[in-house]
Amino acid sequence: MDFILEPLNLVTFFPLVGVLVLLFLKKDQKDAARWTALVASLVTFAISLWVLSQFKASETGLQMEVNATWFTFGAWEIKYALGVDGLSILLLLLTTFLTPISILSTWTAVEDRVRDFMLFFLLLEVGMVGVFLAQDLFLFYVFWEFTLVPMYFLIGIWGGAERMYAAIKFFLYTMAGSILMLLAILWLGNNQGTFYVPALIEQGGIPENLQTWLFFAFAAAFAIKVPMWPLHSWLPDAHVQAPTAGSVILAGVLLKMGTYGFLRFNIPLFPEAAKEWAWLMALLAVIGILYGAAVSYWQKDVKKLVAYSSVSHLGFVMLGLFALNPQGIEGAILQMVNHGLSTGALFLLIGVIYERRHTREFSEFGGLWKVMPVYAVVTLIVSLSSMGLPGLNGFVGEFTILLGAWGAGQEGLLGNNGVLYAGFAAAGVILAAVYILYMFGTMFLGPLTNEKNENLKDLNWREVVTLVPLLVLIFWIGLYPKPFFDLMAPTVEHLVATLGM
Amino acid sequence: MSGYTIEDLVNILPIVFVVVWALALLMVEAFTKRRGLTLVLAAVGLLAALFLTVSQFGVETTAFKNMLTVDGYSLFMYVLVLGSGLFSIALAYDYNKRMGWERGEYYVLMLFSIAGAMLMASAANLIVVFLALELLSIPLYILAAFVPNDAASEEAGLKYFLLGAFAGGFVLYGVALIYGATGATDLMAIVSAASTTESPLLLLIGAALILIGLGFKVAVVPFHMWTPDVYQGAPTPVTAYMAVVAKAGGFAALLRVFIAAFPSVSQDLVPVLSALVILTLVIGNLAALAQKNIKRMFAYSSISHAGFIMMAFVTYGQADLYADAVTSVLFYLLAFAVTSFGSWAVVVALEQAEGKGLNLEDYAGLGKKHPALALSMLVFLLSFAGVPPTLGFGGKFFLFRTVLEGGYVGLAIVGVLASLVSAYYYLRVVIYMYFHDGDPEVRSEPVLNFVTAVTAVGTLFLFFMSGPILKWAAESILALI
Amino acid sequence: MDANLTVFIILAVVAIGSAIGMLLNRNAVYSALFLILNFATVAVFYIILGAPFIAMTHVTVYAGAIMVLFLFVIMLLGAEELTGGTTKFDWQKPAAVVLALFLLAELYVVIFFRDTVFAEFRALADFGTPQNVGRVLFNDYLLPFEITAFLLLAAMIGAIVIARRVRRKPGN
Amino acid sequence: MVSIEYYIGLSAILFIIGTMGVLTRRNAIIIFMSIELMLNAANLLFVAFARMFEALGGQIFVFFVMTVAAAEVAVGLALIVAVFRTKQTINIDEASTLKG
Amino acid sequence: MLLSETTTTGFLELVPWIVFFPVIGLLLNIIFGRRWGELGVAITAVSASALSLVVSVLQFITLQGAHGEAMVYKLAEWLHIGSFSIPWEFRVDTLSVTMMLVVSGVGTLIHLYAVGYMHYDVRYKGDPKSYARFFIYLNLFIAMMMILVSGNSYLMLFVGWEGVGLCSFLLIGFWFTKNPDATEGTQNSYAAKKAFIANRVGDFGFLMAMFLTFWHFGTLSFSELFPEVAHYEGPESLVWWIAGFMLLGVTGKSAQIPLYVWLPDAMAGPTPVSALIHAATMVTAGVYLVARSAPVFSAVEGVHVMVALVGAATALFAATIAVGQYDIKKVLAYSTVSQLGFMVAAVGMGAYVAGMFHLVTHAFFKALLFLGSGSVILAVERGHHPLVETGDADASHGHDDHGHDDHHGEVFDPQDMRNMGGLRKKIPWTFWTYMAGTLALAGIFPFAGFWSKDEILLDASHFEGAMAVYWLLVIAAAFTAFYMGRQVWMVFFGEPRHHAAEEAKESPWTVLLPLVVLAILSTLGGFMNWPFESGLEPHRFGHWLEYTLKVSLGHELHIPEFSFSVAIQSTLIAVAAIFISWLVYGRKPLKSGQTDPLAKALGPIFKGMNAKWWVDELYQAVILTPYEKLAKFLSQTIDWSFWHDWFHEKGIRDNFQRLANFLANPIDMGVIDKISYLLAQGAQGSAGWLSKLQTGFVRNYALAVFTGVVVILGYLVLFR
Repeated sequence: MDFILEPLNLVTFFPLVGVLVLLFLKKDQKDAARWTALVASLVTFAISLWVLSQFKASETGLQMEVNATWFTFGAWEIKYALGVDGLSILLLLLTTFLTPISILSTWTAVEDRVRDFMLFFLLLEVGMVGVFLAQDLFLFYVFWEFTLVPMYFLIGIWGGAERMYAAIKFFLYTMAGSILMLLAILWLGNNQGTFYVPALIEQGGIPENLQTWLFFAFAAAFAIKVPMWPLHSWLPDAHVQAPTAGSVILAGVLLKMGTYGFLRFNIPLFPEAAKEWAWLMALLAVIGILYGAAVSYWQKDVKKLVAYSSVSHLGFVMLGLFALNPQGIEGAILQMVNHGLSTGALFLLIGVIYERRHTREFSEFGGLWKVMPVYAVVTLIVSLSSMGLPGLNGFVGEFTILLGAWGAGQEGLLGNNGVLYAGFAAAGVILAAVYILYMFGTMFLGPLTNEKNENLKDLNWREVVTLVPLLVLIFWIGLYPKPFFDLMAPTVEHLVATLGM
Repeated sequence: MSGYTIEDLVNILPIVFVVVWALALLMVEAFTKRRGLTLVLAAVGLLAALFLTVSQFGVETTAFKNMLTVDGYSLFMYVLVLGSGLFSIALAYDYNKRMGWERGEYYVLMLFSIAGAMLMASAANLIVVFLALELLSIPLYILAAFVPNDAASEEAGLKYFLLGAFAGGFVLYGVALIYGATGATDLMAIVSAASTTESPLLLLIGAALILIGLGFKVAVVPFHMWTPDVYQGAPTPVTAYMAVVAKAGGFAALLRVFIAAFPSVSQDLVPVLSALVILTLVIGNLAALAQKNIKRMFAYSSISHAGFIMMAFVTYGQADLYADAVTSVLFYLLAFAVTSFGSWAVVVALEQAEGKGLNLEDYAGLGKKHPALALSMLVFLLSFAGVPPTLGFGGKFFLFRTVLEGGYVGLAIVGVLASLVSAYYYLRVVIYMYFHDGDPEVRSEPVLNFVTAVTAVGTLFLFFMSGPILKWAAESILALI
Repeated sequence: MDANLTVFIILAVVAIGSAIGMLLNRNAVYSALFLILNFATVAVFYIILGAPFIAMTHVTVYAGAIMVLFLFVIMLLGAEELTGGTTKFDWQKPAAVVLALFLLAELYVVIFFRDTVFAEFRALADFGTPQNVGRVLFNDYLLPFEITAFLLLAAMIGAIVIARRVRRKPGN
Repeated sequence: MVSIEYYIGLSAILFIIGTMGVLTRRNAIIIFMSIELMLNAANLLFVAFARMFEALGGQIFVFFVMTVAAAEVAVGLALIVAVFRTKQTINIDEASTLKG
Repeated sequence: MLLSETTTTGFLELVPWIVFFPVIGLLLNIIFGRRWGELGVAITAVSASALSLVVSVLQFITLQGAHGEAMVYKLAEWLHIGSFSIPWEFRVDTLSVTMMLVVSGVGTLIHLYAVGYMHYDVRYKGDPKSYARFFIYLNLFIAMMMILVSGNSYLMLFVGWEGVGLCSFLLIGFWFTKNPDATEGTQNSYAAKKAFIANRVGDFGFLMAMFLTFWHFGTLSFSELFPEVAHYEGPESLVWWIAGFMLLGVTGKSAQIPLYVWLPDAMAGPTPVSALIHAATMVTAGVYLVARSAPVFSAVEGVHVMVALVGAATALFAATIAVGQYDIKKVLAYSTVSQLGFMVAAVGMGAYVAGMFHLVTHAFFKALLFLGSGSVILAVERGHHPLVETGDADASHGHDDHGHDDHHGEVFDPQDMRNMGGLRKKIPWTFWTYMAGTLALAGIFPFAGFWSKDEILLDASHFEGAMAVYWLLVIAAAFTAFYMGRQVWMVFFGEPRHHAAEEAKESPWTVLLPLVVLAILSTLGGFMNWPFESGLEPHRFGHWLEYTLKVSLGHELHIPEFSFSVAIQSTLIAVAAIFISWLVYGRKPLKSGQTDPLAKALGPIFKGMNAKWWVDELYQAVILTPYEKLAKFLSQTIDWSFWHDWFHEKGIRDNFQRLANFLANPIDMGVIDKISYLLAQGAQGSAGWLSKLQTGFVRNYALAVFTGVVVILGYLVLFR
């Protein structure tokens, strides 16, 4: 019993309670299903806040660790090990925070098979939280792969016209990557004799050339998930086809699993390879930033634009991570959260207009500010945060990342004149302004041309409720990010120290 | 009858029991008119045998002058085979009535072939291997052709029979060559003679021929071609039974014979085995992609699973590794058995008379109309595809691990790619079930639902119980090395 | 030349000839008869090789029982000549022949051209007499013997099941 | 006495002929007979080796093979008859409805 | 040098309120704006701005008490990452307080002005509801500008820097459904985007500069940075880079070549915005930045020349364009660009005092001119829509009825000087105040502009970096005088060229009061830096700033002696220019419909001036179009057609499926039969059986098995 009541066990598996309840509901009890899911996810969020209250920011190691032997096989011991530290606490909160919001956003959007939808959604939450908490490679892989299944259905059943294609593509691409990781995991298990991540980091001692191989085996899985250029091709399909809530979670959390993977495994496990190949990662990241920004600018579909903008934003995150210095990494972690908030909010907003007009074509809109002022203002704020306007969350992340990247470049980590990486990335900030303003301008400014839009309803209370928390955080992080940095700073600095940078 | 004691019988009590029970059933069938009684009795008998087996855990001995070995390994196989027998009887319970060929001999024959499979698991002499193989197969030939006046079923039976006999000829010739090379058919004698033989090539060729013969039974490419046709033609419960027990028996014999008798040739065989594995994985998986008929699809998928198991078998020669290899194979077989029976149960639930309800289209809308059934099917498919948290994933995980331990990275990569491909066609079923609208007709029968539920829960639950299972499997290594 | 060899060659020629006859003959009945002849010659080899008991069983079981059964079935079905289904694979035959020759070559390489050493035959008294065979059979090979019993039983049941079809009843 | 290689060679030839029969003939019964021929080739081998090793194991094996053969014949012929009942032919090529 | 601990801090604690008051104001208006109606909104906004003015004054007093010693007030920790730490600090020194006063002072006046102006404007534009929105933006701007000028680190400065950019975006796009000529359209929103993006380009430079600074000096805080820079002995290239990037930022914000293009379009915003943001305060942020970073720019010789040349060139270039404009606000816009050129040139030369001095005076008279022009436009608009006077409620309604149908049939543009003329009598107050502004801008003694511009020219004449600067500025000054003359003649003199001009009405007092105040300031403002030893206290402003500058520079800055030669020279040039403008426009005023006499005289040159030397078109062709093409190419061709469709779909998926189908149907036969098929070819050289390939035949299966046997055995026999 005590074991079950371990905070991390609770926060991971509590949604299953909701799942159980859902299983006993009838197909047509839609509201019951909605409320069950909402309550379950809210309680989970509460638990995660409890975890936060227990969390000691000053410590660098794992906290509240749950560590039991799952089973042994031959020479191995496979552990059931959960733990939270500065690297994961924020992402844990982000997950538990976004889930209820997404659920709330589907209140009227999803009418078909509500129960199943909620069921998959809660399962998805279990998987995501597990990914961020698992400290044993085997366990991690289990959660990692498990998240595929519910997302597959969320896209495939409640998605758009091309949903099956998108769902399969999503499933196969991510699985293709993770399977190489599986081999690497097995290799580690064989040659290092354990799957327990802290132990692996502790003993280290993987020869350089092998590190490179393993590094890329892991990177394959994570880079596809992130997605890093040029492995991003599944993203637009998945996003455009997924239902609003799906997009929110996909952009908000699932993509972070990739970057988190780099941070949690690639860098500490294979420090030599990480240093050796940082330039490559940074290069791809920068290409992603510019490429994503440029491509977004030409989209005809709002959701696609945001999808591509994710490629650009996560490029920043990757750049920060592989700056391998405190500024870069902390900025990256914060930027993961920021992207979760901003892009999540953007998808929510797109969902709002889509629910009203059932189209996302730019050509259909224009001058919406006139009819939906509140909606317009909220969108403006979120867009600005996503293009990194100072005073909003996006800026803090991007600035620290660029600062870190520049430093890394200057200290020669990224090869000679490595500062160029930061330079070009910063240029991405300009392009971000270009496509964001293009989006905002074409949708909200200019005269109200399309008469279909003339009597659109502005945000209703439920939509406001879903958005306000996001806005609060957007401002909070933008104006006073210190508490967020304090949560991760010691861990990150310790990590950097162990890298010997 | 000199030199034999009751001990010999006691040691192989489960087998003896099954056979005797089969005879008894024959009598019952002959002298009662009551349909279905035999079925219940058969189930009872299998349960009892299962019980006997469990009571024998820990026994390590030989019987009948080293003809048979009883050890953890064979006992594990007994459990697997007997369990499979129970499941397939459960599948047949309503099916045969529904299809109208309810006959007691069905179960008698099944019991005989179960005995054959059990014998294969503990055979310590090539003669016994050969005979057990036949005892396993001959009832299967008949069961495959069991449907009266049904061209497909008869054709399946005939094909299976002719090809089986053909392959049997090779096995026999191989045994003959081995006998020629070592002058023995007893595994222990062979392994001791193998070191001193003057004609190693003869031994090698013989071993290869046996490998081919058993490879035919477990459906390894290119000896697999009978599989899809027979699986399609045979009555579904029989197919399910074949898919699991024939494989289990075949691999049981393969592992024991090769590990016990032919470690010397393992290095020479590695390329051959690798080639077979790769062919099997590639062809099995890719061929499955284009199937419209679910039974054929599962046939190909079972072929690919044979390929996976073979992967672990490649490493059998490494003395420090064969234990792990055996463990992972046993685990994989278990996972395959549970998952496979579950999926076949679903197939049975949807099958209509005259082979209707067997196409993928017939699964459209299952997710909406019968969520529970669809959900369990989903679990099975995910397990087949090796997606956590399912038994299938565990099986693949430990399998790949063994392969990597053996240093066959290339094979492992092929393996993972293959499992990726497999995901593709398993997903197609999921798509039909959930993303297409349709109105599938489903037989909701208590026994069937029970099987589905049990296997579905098992597929998930046992994964989390991997610990004990692995422990058990790991203890079940062959005693006679 | 050596009498034994002469005998062997003659017999071998007969065996192979009859086998080929079986293989090539269009008429199933003749094929069966050729096969019987072949079996007979093989039985003679058995005797030469000091296995009288096996030879006898061979003749009784094969030539006596099995082949008769074959002939019986052929007659019963009236299937001396094959009907229907013109062959669809002209290449099957040549392919088969080529492959078969390959296999033969392989086997011969193994037997004659590689380090495969066989002991020479020595003259033996009463080797493989029924008594000896029986003794060994029931001392060492009791279990296989039992298995064969069940094997035959299973086969018998099977044959009956297949042969004695019940009319199909529609499912409940 | 003739040396054993001759016997092995002979059995090999018979075996090959048997396989050829299986591969080339379309008459189910003849295919079946060819299989029997293959078994015989193996038997010949056993007997020869038994003679070489002066051990009876080989001969015993032959004995069992015969019983197995008998069993197979019973089943096999039954199947053929059954197929003939439905298809009115024992042309194995006719049994090709299951495919794909 | 956190002297705040040592010296008496006076009202220092209040300094955050220069930001908080406006923020409170805008929050109040967001929440209650709709309920309160215009009056409430106006009071809230104006008082918010006024209060921050009060606080600024208090800071001024505090600073006096502290003898100009810089003080730092730490509000909170903002960022702290590894070695990188940015507190949220307010810096109170003479430089920043000067800016605070200008911003809040002019800001308050313009708030007041807007109260009246917007009352009408929202009605002409047919959207009375957006009254509150306007003041919310305005307050937001004050807050951001205050952050900009009071921040104690580059990062804080940058926050304000981008913040004001946002406000300018919002305010330029205030009438986002319209075109500058008040027709429905997207030009305004386009202008807003243009402004934002152009500024972003500058910000990029700023960012780069910050990174360089941080990673070489380990801090972004002024207090810690400048001492290090003051005696910096590193490679010169570094300073060049930092200064260069910073200059890029300056050109963005202060509308210098090459990024000035956004400012003229920014006139799409309502006039008070043009006055406050795009003349008086925001655009001077660049100048402030250079002055603030004086140590950086002074650290290496030569950097000065770069900056000064950019400034001077802009000054002249923009002045020429101003000559060719008809839109009253466009003229002022280019004049602003040109004047900013003066300031940048000044601070670039190291004449920080002169630069800041001109900044202040310019704030006065340019704000005055814009407000004046606004008053003119307002007057004309009211002349054009008589029935607006009947009341506010149905104003927009009436506006909708008549739209912009004009008696001459074409769209009426109230800002086109060709539609004006003879307004002198209609709107006297506006006229006289406007004159004050004009003379100040033209640099006529004794108006404020004279003193400040003179000081710049004085420094330029001493500037040993490049004499070109001096001459560029002088010529620019001449042009300035000319186009202002031209404007005055065209607007106020001659006869009305349009019925709207005839019926023009004087503006309400809220509009006029600021005009008067600013007129006084632009008349007398010059005396704050009295250059002579006798009379007033000399160089008051100079010494005031010196407190800060000498500390940051680490040495006294020399203030050049007043030179009559320069003064008289410039004055003469100005007068002459005005005289020429009288010759062209004043002597025989324009008739309606008559083309500009200058156009005849100069021909193509005038066309060039009028067309802004086609710079926008150039940028369109060189930058925007290529980027759009690239984006289109990347997204449509590379990413979608090639990467997504061709590579992933065709390349991976289709081939995968094709393979699958081939292998499955008929794999069993397919592949394996092919092998035997080839063998068969060897045996019987005939072909074409492949078509007969069938499946389901036992013989084939057997053959497959057999093939396997043969191959495996063959392998073993041959290779073992």
